[in-house]
Amino acid sequence: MAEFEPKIVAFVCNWCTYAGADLTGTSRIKYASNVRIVRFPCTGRIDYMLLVKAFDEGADGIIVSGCHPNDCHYTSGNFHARRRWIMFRSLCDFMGIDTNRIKFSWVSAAEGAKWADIVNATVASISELGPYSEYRKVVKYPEMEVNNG
Amino acid sequence: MTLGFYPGCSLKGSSREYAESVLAVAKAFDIHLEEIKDWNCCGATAAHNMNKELSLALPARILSLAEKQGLTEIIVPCAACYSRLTVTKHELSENPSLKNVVTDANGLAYTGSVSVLNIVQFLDKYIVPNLEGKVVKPFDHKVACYYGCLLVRPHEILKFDREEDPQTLDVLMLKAGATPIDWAFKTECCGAGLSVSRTKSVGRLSGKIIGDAHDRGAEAIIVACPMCHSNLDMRRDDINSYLGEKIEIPVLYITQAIGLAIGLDRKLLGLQRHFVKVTV
Amino acid sequence: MEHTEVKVSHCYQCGKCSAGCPLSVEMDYPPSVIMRMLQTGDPILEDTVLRSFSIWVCLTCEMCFARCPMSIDIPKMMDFLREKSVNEKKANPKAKEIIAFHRSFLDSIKYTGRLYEIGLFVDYKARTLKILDDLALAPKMMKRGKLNIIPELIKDRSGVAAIFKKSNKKNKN
Amino acid sequence: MSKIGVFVCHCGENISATVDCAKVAETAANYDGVAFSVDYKYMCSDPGQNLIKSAIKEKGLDGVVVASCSPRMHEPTFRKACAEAGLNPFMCEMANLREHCSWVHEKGEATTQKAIDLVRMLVEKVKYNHSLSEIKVPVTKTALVIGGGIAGIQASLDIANTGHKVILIEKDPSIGGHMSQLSETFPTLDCSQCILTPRMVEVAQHPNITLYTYAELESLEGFIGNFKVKIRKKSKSLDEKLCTGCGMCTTKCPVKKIPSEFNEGLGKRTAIYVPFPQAVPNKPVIDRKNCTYYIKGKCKVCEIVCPTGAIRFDQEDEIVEKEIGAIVIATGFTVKQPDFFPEYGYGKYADVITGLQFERLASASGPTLGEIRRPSDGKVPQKIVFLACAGSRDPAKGIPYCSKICCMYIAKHAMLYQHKVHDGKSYVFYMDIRAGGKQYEEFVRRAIEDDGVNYVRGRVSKIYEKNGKLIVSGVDTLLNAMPVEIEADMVVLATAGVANEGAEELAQKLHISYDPYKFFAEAHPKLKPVETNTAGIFLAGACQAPRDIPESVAMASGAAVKVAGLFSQDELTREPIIAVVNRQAAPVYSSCVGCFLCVSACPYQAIEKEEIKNRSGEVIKSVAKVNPGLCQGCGTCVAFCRTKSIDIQGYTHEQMYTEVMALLNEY
Amino acid sequence: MVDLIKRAKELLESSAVKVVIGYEQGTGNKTRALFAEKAEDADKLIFDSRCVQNLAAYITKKEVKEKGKMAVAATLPVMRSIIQLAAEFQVNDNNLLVLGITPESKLIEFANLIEVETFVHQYQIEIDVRNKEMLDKLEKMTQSERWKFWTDELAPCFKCYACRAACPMCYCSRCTVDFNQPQWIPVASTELGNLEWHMMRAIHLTGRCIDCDACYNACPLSIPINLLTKKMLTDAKEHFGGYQPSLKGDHLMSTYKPDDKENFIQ
Repeated sequence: MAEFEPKIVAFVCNWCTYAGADLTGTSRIKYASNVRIVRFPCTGRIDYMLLVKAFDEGADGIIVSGCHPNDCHYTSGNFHARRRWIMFRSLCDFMGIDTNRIKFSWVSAAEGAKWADIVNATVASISELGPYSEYRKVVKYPEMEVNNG
Repeated sequence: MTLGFYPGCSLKGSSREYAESVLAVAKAFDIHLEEIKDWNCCGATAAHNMNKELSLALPARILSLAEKQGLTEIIVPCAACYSRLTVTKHELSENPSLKNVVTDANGLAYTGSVSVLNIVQFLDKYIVPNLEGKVVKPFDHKVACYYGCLLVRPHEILKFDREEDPQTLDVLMLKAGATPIDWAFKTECCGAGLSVSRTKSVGRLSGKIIGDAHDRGAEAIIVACPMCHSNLDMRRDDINSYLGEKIEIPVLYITQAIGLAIGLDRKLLGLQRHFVKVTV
Repeated sequence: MEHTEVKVSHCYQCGKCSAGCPLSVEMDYPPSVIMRMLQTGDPILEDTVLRSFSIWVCLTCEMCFARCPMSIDIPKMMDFLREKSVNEKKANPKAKEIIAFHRSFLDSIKYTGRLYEIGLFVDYKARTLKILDDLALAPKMMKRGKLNIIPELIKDRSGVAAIFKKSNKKNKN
Repeated sequence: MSKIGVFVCHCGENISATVDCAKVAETAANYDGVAFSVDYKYMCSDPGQNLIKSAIKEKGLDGVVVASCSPRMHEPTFRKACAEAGLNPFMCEMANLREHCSWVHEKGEATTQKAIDLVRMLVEKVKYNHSLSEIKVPVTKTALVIGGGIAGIQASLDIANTGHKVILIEKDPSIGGHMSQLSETFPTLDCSQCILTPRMVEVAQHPNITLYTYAELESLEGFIGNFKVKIRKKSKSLDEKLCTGCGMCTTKCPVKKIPSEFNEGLGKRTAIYVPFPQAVPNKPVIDRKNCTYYIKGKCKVCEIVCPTGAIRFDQEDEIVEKEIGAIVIATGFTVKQPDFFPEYGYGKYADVITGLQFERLASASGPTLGEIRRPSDGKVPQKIVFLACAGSRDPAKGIPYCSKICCMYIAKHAMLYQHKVHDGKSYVFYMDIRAGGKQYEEFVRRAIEDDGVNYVRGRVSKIYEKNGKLIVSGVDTLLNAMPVEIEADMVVLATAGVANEGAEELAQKLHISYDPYKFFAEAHPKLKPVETNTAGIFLAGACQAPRDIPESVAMASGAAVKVAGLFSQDELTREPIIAVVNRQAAPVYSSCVGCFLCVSACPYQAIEKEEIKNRSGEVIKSVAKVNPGLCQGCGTCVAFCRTKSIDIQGYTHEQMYTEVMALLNEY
Repeated sequence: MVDLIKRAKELLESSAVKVVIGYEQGTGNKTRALFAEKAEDADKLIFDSRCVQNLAAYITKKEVKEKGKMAVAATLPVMRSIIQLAAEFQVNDNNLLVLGITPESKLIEFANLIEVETFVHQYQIEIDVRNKEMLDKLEKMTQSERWKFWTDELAPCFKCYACRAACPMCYCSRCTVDFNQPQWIPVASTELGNLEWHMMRAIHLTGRCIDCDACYNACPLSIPINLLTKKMLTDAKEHFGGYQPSLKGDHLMSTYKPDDKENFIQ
């Protein structure tokens, strides 16, 4: 069979990580193409349910990334996000969701290289872990898949 | 009224006049001080210099005994004992595991319910309210109130008076009719633990204290700690040889001074036991 | 060092402790220097500290702690160092008398439960052979009734002895 | 069925080199709702834009996805293009095929597939876009400057000189602030008042500046461009129009022994007083706490001697209301007093003084006319000790930070002392010398090398008085902590610079945040140093952190430009990317249950309670409401709302959800 | 509780309150909520160890609110809920009087919610030993074991929402599960739907749940969903110094500290 290509969704804030990823581009740093970036105004906006949804719909891994502490464009969005992540991540872990598949990071607008590293590292580790079939198993209702798309 | 009483070793020996004066003053105000039965030494500096656990276990035993005896408040005239007991209380409440270790070593129950009063707190709480009427011979002298280390430090734990330039003794003496002087060595160390082993240091440290008090015209030094007293009084020869002059300022325990003010007999207050003749 | 929870790393060498320390002049290394030596984490310097005289001259008068801008509990560290120094047999020779005194003191308590001053003196002198020092003092004290000929004994001496035994398990002094 | 246009850009070779743009366009053409799909060499070029415009017109597109470079680059461009073609600009989204795809991946299937996915995501998203109109907020072109120190003065003048109105309020009777108290200024040693007073006069005479001294902010309402402020003009007991500032009253006032604030208590003033000779305005106020008339009910000497009858004993505080467009806070700082230092005698030694007091002693206009004389007996100190970090960098005293200005002014003080007392000896106890600044290090070296100031590295443990001398005991940490004991005649404490009394209250009035030390918080530590996180309110000078004069002035000008920029437009247009709390028909009104957790989450205090009342005016329900003027659109509240009652325009639940779904389902 | 009945009667007679909410004997050995609107109803009031239902769940209900000012016989958990509800502006002194029942089953009436808060703050929220052990057990499992545990436990759930109904904090007029644009939580009680529903519940209750176990007690299948909130509670303690409902409104999850510690963000 063809080599497993993990599907990875990145939830990033507009001001730091999205810009950082732009810089990766302008500096022509190459990285794995498995990642798809979804742009949010701020990590504070990122709804934890959306992460769960990503797994539902077949993501094998997730990257969540925003401004470093104290650098938030909105001063405290990332602080709020961090608190939420701490609890959310622990709950996921407690419920048996594989938290190795969710990578949280701070990537500033200046850290183009770091972004590439994060993506590559994630792709590598997720490839290790393989498809998230364990989760996929409970998603048994493709026929009634509620896709508002 | 009856209150718990922990004299500590010095008050049974080298500074018995302190004990005598404390009891005398208490008596004069109809307060009975009930000694903790079969109390032991608090371990003083020696213990915590050599062995932390021991330095907590010894005071803990005392507190446990007091609890057993149903005492809720104990008067601890010796500043060193006061410090050890208070610190122990603090450490044990902060650190439960230590508490277990200690209670295990002691084989006695410890809840930490007993509150520990130093001499000044005792006087403030039980004597001062009725003092005014009883002052028959105002202690009309310029006095230097000397607090030493253990009464005020560490402030975080003792939470007594203020760390620098404390006032409680001065206020007390004012009420006893004295004129407390403002001086610089209220809380400098007298040499305490080194009394025997490094007499020279004591000469120097206590020397500075006596010297400053003298220079500022003090007629008596008021203390609340047997160690301070023995250093400033019994070590006067070493002090004078350090200062190179003969200074004869007497050193009185706060309770002796108050005792005098309320007209108690000098012998009762053990003034005759001092090395430096009490002229005031 | 760590378990003392004394935050040595917080020291920024302002020297206020040494400035306030009544005994720093008698020390081979003033408190702030001791702190610096410990900060380095260099085993040789730590050894030097444990062998230093400073830790024994320290009277734990707490002045340093009281004034330390970083609230570093130096006295607590000193206690710890002294204990360690003794346990590792590194105590500074010059500290002989001081340690001797502490030991005599503790022994006195160990056997009588309370401090027996004559006993203390005799024992101390035995340990230090400083027979002549303070000889003048004793009689004067006696005269003023400041010394008990017979030690005060507490009933539960075994209890106190037990405390010593238990708490000495780790530290053989 | 939506009609979406997809425009795939080659960006010359930049995208097409690794992405098969034609294929992307073809694939997109087959998505439901896509009415038009094309690839082109340069979408951002005029022909490219025209391609989009004409497609919008001809195909009647209701949504556009431009697949090209980063939206951070060209989103404005393409949204403008759409608008010009009559499509709401917020119906246009961009897929980032360049920075996030073609530039970072090798040529090949996977890369093209990613490009396809990215386009797909945005096509699906754009289906849920809504026409949004930019938020327009009118701007009142009057600025309020709070605080008449050098920062406030600079800000006022800069704003006024751009032709806008400024209201400057100062709590004291005169403007000038701390700078007016200084003797000379580092590193040039030019006289502080000589450079300051002209500015003060300029403020007073500037046609665009209204100056309220002896006045404080009472309350603030509204938002950027539209603040309403109430200002309390404390009664001066004086009719300023009649007063000529002749000074009769102050010379005749019988109460002469009041410690002068301006001289930091080293000089005296009268009950009716002008703080200092060059005061602006140079008109007196009556200090009611100390005036015999207000205490005993008789005296009125000033009234009797006043040639113009300007005294008004019955005058009351006046509240003036103003409409304001922007606010600059320049309330400055204050210094800890010696009584803050137990080990230095709780302030009981007259000759242990603060740096600010030393400034007054050294100042030609000061109580000693510039001669260094010690307060206790007026003697010229032969030995003087300066203590750096008195309170600063002292967590135990609750001040962990570095006050920044002390190292420099101590060097200055020591220098001035040496210049004035040639045979005197000066010592500086310091921990580190922080002289980062143009000509600063050189200045400190001069003090040490040319003026022979003795710098001792170590903190002083204790100061006490002994026969007229101050015994200063410290150590030299560079000499194995060797004790250094100095018998000084005078000690100057470089006491920590701290936030003003009442800084907290002011911050709360202004809805701005402050740090643990009550200094006001900037909106961004690096990129928004003069903004606060409340739009339209700016910071200048030492109210934000201890600052020296050049920094304060620079900040003030910075803040002024921000205000001028704001005032350069009649209406503020802001991207409508803001949160909105849903509203529904009665009896529900809104799915919001009014738990107001969002209020505590919002970094901008932009969420208010709205009480929904029935006809008879009683409250049926109170729900959250977002103030579009204050909301910055971070969306933090959105993620918090359990009932999903708040949504953020441009990044709605539906949009984001769909975007994620789209990308995964298409794999 | 004689004095409770007595007090309830007074309140109703003087119509200081319109309704007193307490417990009454239910069918079998069960107790149920009593809404006494007339003095004589008050005689039905009982209180004993069986009264564990969290009555705070009723005070936000529209029908109850409409009756006018209410008094609630409130055990410690109920008082905690009330404080949290007050912090979320759902109740206040004007519409609620608290008849406290101390852990020692003493009646104690409070003049206002501030007093209730002070009382409540004397007690830390402690997770009972049995559940602690359960938590430890789960934490010791491997991730897949936990996954299995929960998918098995949650499989039978048929989304009756009894947990939601019983929870005082689930007073929202529109729950996320009823939200369908987009459909966050699948309506059907599939494994996934159940997982997401209970995960969302746990998150929404973080920093609000006072650990009364009402949800668990209400669950017809006794699914240990309360473990989820308990886990959140212990984490709150570990990371943010614990949770205690407070009128200050310094909500655990809508506030933050710049120095919040974590070890997983790169």
